[in-house]
Amino acid sequence: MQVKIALFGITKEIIGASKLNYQLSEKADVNQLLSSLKADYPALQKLTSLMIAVNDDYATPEQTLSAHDEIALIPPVCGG
Amino acid sequence: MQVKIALFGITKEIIGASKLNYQLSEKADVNQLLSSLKADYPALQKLTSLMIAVNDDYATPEQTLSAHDEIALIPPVCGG
Amino acid sequence: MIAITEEPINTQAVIDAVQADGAGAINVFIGTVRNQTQAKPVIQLDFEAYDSMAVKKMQEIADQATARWPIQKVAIVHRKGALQIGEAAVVIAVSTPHRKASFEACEFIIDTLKQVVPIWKKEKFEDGDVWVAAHP
Amino acid sequence: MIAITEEPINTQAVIDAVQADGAGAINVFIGTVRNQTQAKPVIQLDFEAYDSMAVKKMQEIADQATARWPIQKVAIVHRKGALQIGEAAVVIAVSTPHRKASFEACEFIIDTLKQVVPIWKKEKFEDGDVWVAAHP
Repeated sequence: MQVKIALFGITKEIIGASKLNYQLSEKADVNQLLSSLKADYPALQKLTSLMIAVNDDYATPEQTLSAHDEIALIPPVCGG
Repeated sequence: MQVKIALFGITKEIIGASKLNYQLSEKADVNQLLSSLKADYPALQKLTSLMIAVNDDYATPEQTLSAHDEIALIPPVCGG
Repeated sequence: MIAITEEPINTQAVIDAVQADGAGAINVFIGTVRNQTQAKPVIQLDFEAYDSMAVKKMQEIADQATARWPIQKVAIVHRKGALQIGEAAVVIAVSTPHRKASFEACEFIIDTLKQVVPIWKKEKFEDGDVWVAAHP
Repeated sequence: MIAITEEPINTQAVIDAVQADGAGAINVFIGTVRNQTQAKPVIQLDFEAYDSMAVKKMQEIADQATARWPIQKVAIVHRKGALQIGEAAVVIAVSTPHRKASFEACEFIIDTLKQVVPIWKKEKFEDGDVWVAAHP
């Protein structure tokens, strides 16, 4: 399946876009997505942390993804 | 000696004035002033606390008073 | 800015007074007039101050806080006179490089102010007036 | 009032949003842009936000605080875009019946906001840019 991933902050610079169309096996989970992205974009491995948000919530590593999900890559946050 | 005492809050109501001219023995201290006032105005005895300020500072009980001091009676404060 | 005023307090002006380029945090405390005390409706509050001593004590508290925390600037303005429900009786603003100190210093200032600054509060109820904290 | 905005934050409007007749205390936290980070001069800060999720998380934090303290009203406004030294990045206001809860709740909100709300900060120095906290 193909998912759309929103990119912010340093991940936008690492990947070079604010939206990424990304190919994943059917029923891939969050862990698989992170591993795959870190393999494709090794600079992601150097970040202090890297989370996945699904539909405006932090996702658990085992959470299964679907093509309709609103997925975002969340590098270390730093508001305030 | 005669001292002038500024009155605030409930002490102003108890004594019925905002300034009191009060007769004290020479070199009377803060303790003597308080005892004397509490004898003359028994309602002062019922307050949670009663302090004397001399020249814009809280005075110690043993502090000696003079006729030139700016003296104030300080009932329980409650700002903020 | 350390002051006693009879006018409504301009909160923004108090905050502006602590602006500093080295500040990353500003904490502001506003003490407002509540509509009740122990479930009894309050109509109005009257604040009375011993102005000269109150300003001196507020300055001392500001100095104590500045000695204890890395404060950039501090402002304390207390109102006196008749206040309606919702109006600000006191506004305190503290700027510091980092946030934790701003909270600690601001709380220290209001806690100490309530203990030592010669200001008195009379609550007006429908059935009479009470000088707050005067009696045990 | 829970919002992400690109305009300068109107602090007074945020404070007004938490006015409540039952409130005796309002605590306000303002996070401002400092002129330095670890003694290195900062020229400008850029804030980026994942708006929809940021607003959702800020609302959750407000709800958590309201469950834990007797909050009358709470407001959180975070700015995004380019900010100059001294400008406010975030303004949080909390009103409570008594003061202690206002300090505790406001500090909880800013501490939690910094941990979970998807907002990113890029510091611009004379010799380049750094995404804050991105790298160990």
